[in-house]
Amino acid sequence: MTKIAVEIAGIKMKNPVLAASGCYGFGREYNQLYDISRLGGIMTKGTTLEPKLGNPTPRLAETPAGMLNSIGLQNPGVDKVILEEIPWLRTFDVACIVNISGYSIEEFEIIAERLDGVSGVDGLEVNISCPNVKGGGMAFGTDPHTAALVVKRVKAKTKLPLIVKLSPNVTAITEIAKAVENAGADAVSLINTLLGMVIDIKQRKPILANTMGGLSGPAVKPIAVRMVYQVYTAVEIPIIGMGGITTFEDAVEFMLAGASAVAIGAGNFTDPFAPLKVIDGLEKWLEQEGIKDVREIIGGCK
Amino acid sequence: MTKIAVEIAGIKMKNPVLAASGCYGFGREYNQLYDISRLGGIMTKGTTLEPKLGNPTPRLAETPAGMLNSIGLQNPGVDKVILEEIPWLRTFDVACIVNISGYSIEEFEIIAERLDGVSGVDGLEVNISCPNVKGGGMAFGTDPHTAALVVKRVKAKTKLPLIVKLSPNVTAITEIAKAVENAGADAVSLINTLLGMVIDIKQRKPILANTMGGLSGPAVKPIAVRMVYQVYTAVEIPIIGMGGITTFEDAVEFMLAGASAVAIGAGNFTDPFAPLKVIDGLEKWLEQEGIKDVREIIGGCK
Amino acid sequence: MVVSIKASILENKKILPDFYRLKIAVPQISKTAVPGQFVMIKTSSTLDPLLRRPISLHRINRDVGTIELVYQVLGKGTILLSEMVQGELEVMGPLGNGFSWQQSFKRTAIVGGGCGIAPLLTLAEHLIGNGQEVHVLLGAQNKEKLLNEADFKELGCKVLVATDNGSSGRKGFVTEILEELISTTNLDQVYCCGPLPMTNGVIKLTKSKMIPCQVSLEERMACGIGACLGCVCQVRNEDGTIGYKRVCHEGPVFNASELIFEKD
Amino acid sequence: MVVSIKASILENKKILPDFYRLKIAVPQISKTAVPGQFVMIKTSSTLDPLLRRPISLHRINRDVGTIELVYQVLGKGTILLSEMVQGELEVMGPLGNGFSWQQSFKRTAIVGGGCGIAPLLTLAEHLIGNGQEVHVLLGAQNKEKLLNEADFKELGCKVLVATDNGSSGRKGFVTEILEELISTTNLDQVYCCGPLPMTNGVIKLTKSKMIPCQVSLEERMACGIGACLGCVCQVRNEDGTIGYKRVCHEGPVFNASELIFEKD
Ligand SMILES: Cc1cc2nc3c(=O)[nH]c(=O)nc-3n(C[C@H](O)[C@H](O)[C@H](O)COP(=O)(O)OP(=O)(O)OC[C@H]3O[C@@H](n4cnc5c(N)ncnc54)[C@H](O)[C@@H]3O)c2cc1C
Ligand SMILES: Cc1cc2nc3c(=O)[nH]c(=O)nc-3n(C[C@H](O)[C@H](O)[C@H](O)COP(=O)(O)OP(=O)(O)OC[C@H]3O[C@@H](n4cnc5c(N)ncnc54)[C@H](O)[C@@H]3O)c2cc1C
Ligand SMILES: Cc1cc2nc3c(=O)[nH]c(=O)nc-3n(C[C@H](O)[C@H](O)[C@H](O)COP(=O)(O)O)c2cc1C
Ligand SMILES: Cc1cc2nc3c(=O)[nH]c(=O)nc-3n(C[C@H](O)[C@H](O)[C@H](O)COP(=O)(O)O)c2cc1C
Ligand code: FES
Ligand code: FES
Repeated sequence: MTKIAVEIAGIKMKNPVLAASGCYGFGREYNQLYDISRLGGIMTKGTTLEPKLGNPTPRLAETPAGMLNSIGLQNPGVDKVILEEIPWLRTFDVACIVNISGYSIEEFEIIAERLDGVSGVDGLEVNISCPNVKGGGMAFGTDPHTAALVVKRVKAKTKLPLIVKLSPNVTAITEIAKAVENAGADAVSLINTLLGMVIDIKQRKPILANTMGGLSGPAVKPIAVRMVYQVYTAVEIPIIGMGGITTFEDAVEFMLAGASAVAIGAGNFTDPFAPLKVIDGLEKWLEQEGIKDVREIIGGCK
Repeated sequence: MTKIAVEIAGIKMKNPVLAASGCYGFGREYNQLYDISRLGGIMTKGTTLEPKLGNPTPRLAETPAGMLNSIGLQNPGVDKVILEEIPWLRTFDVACIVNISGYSIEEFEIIAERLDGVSGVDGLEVNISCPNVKGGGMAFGTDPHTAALVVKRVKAKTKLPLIVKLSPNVTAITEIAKAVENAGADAVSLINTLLGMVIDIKQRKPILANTMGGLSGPAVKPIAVRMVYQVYTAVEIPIIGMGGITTFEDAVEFMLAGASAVAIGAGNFTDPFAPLKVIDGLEKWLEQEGIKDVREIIGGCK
Repeated sequence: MVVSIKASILENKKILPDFYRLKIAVPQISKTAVPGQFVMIKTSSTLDPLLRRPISLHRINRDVGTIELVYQVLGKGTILLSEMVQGELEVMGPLGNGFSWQQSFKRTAIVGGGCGIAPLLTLAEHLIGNGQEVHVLLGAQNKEKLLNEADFKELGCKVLVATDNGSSGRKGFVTEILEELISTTNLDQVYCCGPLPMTNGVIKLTKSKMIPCQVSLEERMACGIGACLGCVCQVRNEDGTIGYKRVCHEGPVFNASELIFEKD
Repeated sequence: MVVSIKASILENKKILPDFYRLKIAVPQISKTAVPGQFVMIKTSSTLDPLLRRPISLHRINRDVGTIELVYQVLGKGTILLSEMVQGELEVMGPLGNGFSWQQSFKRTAIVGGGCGIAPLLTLAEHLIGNGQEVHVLLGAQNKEKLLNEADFKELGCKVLVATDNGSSGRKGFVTEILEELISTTNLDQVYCCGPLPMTNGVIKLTKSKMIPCQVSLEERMACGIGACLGCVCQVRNEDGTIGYKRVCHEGPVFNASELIFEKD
């Protein structure tokens, strides 16, 4: 029997396939289609201190083999998440990683504090890379010093493992990765979305009400794989890789590049069963290749 | 009659559609299929001081709606280009912009000097953004100070208009654009390719012999449009926009974002007639929209 | 229950210059679907286009386990869809909340415009089945883009038509006909699906006359199931604050009273 | 002259479990094409896959203005290609430099392996037409993957086969047969197209026996016409230095003598 369980920053997962933040809500919707406990883990919708309405619509635009979103962190706020979402999610045998976003370092601290010790929360994904919010968001993740500062301060407020989510909109992703590692990050996840824009030529204005949005989906996969590969050589902490995964082959590619687990975002939209197909495909492939433990392929790209 | 002629940094073009550097050689090959003087301009293959063999193969990999290349600036060197390519290209009524690359600032200077005053050369595209050469290439284009220095020094060596080609692999493209404008650039062109990677899961190694390569094609278009839009608000000099253009709609999108002209790279591979279709489509669209001069749409995105 | 499965194409036929009718065998969806719900359709086996396309249910043939969709060919996805002549396609549904009615309704009006007419046929069928007098007001640019006039008549609806150029029915807007109808007839409910200006007009009119109105909205969608928060529309919460609801999940059908339109 | 045009699909048929034969009407290409040249085929109307696929000419039917291609279904592009049953597809060609021969040639051998056999049929036809004795040595994994044995025989070639598992012909490598042939027969020229290890073997063998050899190479291609410098292979220049030639333009057929293989 091939082993596909992994452990990342102390978080145990029955397989290395997660749902990416913001693409899976808190799991309720996809649970209509299949038992979400089949996944290795769920990274929740970005959670902020206060409830957020997010950006005006249109919030979505399709691009060649990709999509832009400018949701802008619509969410009910951390207290409601703790009260209404976590207790439900806790009933499933699936790692629950709460994705958190702050508009200031203090906000990050308070959210982390509130989630610390909440039963059912297995870890925090610290989003220092959201391109869709003004004053904060991505700005935290494009400068190594600020990124490190956020991590250090959040780390002090919680015993939960911290997975720091990196922005691809930077000149040197390895610098940011090293900075957050040194600041105490237990793992990194990458990539968040690339800043992009689509113009409606009939209307002569951007399709997105917010002008720009975050690009994700298969279009960005080569960039994501490259960044995972670079970060793998730069840091010791584990990596959760994402960006354009739709098939098990994509997942293997990320793991060979250095990811210890992968997350699926836009891929859920193309095929709601994508995560399950990735898990099954991965398991079969490992068997075919005679690999006894999925962890053997992590960073296996020569 | 709709006017589609443009002038960029003093270079007159009968239409705003160019062939992007490295995707069109020096025009000989595509001239077998159609008269290349139908284009507004040709940006030649990257030219270095010495002849270059480039990188080992495989140099190409396909990606979702895109492609990676790691050609590595294979070219016959500036002297041979002046002797064998320019005299041929000069016989066509098409703007000839020589794309130049140096491994040091001195090399940039010498190449620029040699091309200065060569009959048939209308301008230089200074490539400070090639991801496929070690020691130089992209490194020049990811730091505003170095970028500015290259431009200042090259500017002193030639009276030819300088179009500076920007790298998208940066945190703040507007900073680089402003720096090269202040240093004397007559125009900017963007985007060059994004650093990417594809892994062959059977072989467990990168498809490209050079490990990483430059991503281009429709996949990157939303990023390119966003960068053109940002740069347009940051500088006064004209912009040549590129990145994933395959249709006239794409070209219009770039011009609305702020480009005064556009270039087609990978689009030639999908359809060798893509540049002609873009020119014809653009002209028809302008007529339908009742726009008398293509220049009216530049930066027209509200 | 929502499913996502492969369904056999039984028919995919051009019914008007820009419109196709697609019939697929998918008992798992027709079994529970109600008028106003929609499906998300995968239009390509490649990664371009990436997203599924939302299309409303045009007919729900529960007895034979099929559904019919009517779609306008507009861009990439619908062009590819129109080229699928046989085989299977992947479809997820039934999605969202549909139209609702009460046993007590006597007289209702359905207002449809453009491709917004498509989801209203199965609604009309259900209302007629419920024993109501159903007035159907259809609007289109011209005769060639007018969907389903005959089908509504066949069901026994009272059909009135307006086209922009007068090539069929009255020259003008369907809202004008609605205004006349309201002034002469007592309506229990108005149902509306169509382009935004039309929907806006219908909402204003029904509001001013205090007639309950349900509208079906469109928004760009990614997941179609409520997870991505891409497709929201503004609503007034019960406490008076402004909030967002998901068109794909709480909608696409909303009570006009709860919606906030920007140009209110 | 190279053209890029739409061509009607006349036939697209499975001829072996993994192989299809595609016949298209394209007189502009068949008019000037020679054996060993190839075409670039657009396999999708969408942007994925982005690049055209290089496929060699399998038959050139100049009289009726058609060409035939034989391709193996491997990935995205060839899967899509195999699904095109009718209509038109975009094709650019004829591309590259083909095989060459001299009137004086008496006896030649053609060595093909896997899908590398495909371009050799039209070559054999031309060589036979030139009055030569043509030995054809075919290699494949197994019987089910062995292309065109009967076709070569029909042309009047002397055909010998080797398969990895012995399911047809000799169990072993085609290079072994070539070695025997060379030891018994005077060959003016060897032509070779197949997987790299086979090509390597054939080059070594012919080099050691001083028999001129032409090989057709494969490399990943983007433009297919010589503009992007993506598809190069290493050659020894006349002055002894190492250089690159474009497989799509100076190739795909090269004299073995000029090639440098990494594991030489
Ligand atoms: C709930 C719902 C039900 C619908 N029912 C029908 C129907 O029954 N018949 C019908 O003809 N059309 C219907 N539409 C509109 C239909 O979804 C779009 O016309 C279609 O998605 C356009 O796709 P395309 O590939 O042709 O266009 P493209 O322009 O290539 O599409 C690009 C992207 O924009 C989205 N998009 C484009 N137009 C619309 C639109 N009007 N609404 C939402 N997203 C859009 C597409 O889904 C895609 O993601 C419905 C839309 C929604 C939201
Ligand atoms: C000059 C030339 C002639 C050829 N003639 C034939 C022929 O007659 N019959 C035949 O079956 N095959 C032939 N091939 C190989 C054929 O081009 C590939 O099998 C095909 O491109 C694979 O495409 P895909 O979409 O199925 O695979 P994918 O793996 O999806 O292709 C991904 C990318 O890699 C490229 N690629 C993959 N395999 C190869 C390969 N072996 N050589 C070059 N590029 C490759 C594709 O073109 C594409 O750009 C030829 C190749 C070349 C260079
Ligand atoms: C609709 C949407 C919403 C997203 N919301 C968040 C979010 O709230 N927090 C976050 O860290 N990332 C968010 N992301 C980014 C994804 O988690 C993921 O990093 C990115 O989409 C790349 O993966 P993909 O290509 O598989 O989609 C969102 C992405 C999408 C498409
Ligand atoms: C095969 C290939 C070779 C290239 N060579 C060069 C080059 O020599 N110099 C340069 O400045 N850009 C080079 N580029 C980048 C293109 O000029 C262009 O900036 C980029 O590909 C984005 O445009 P596209 O998406 O239309 O291809 C090359 C691109 C490709 C695909
Ligand atoms: S489309 Fe994702 S929430 Fe509605
Ligand atoms: S494929 Fe472009 S040079 Fe050969």
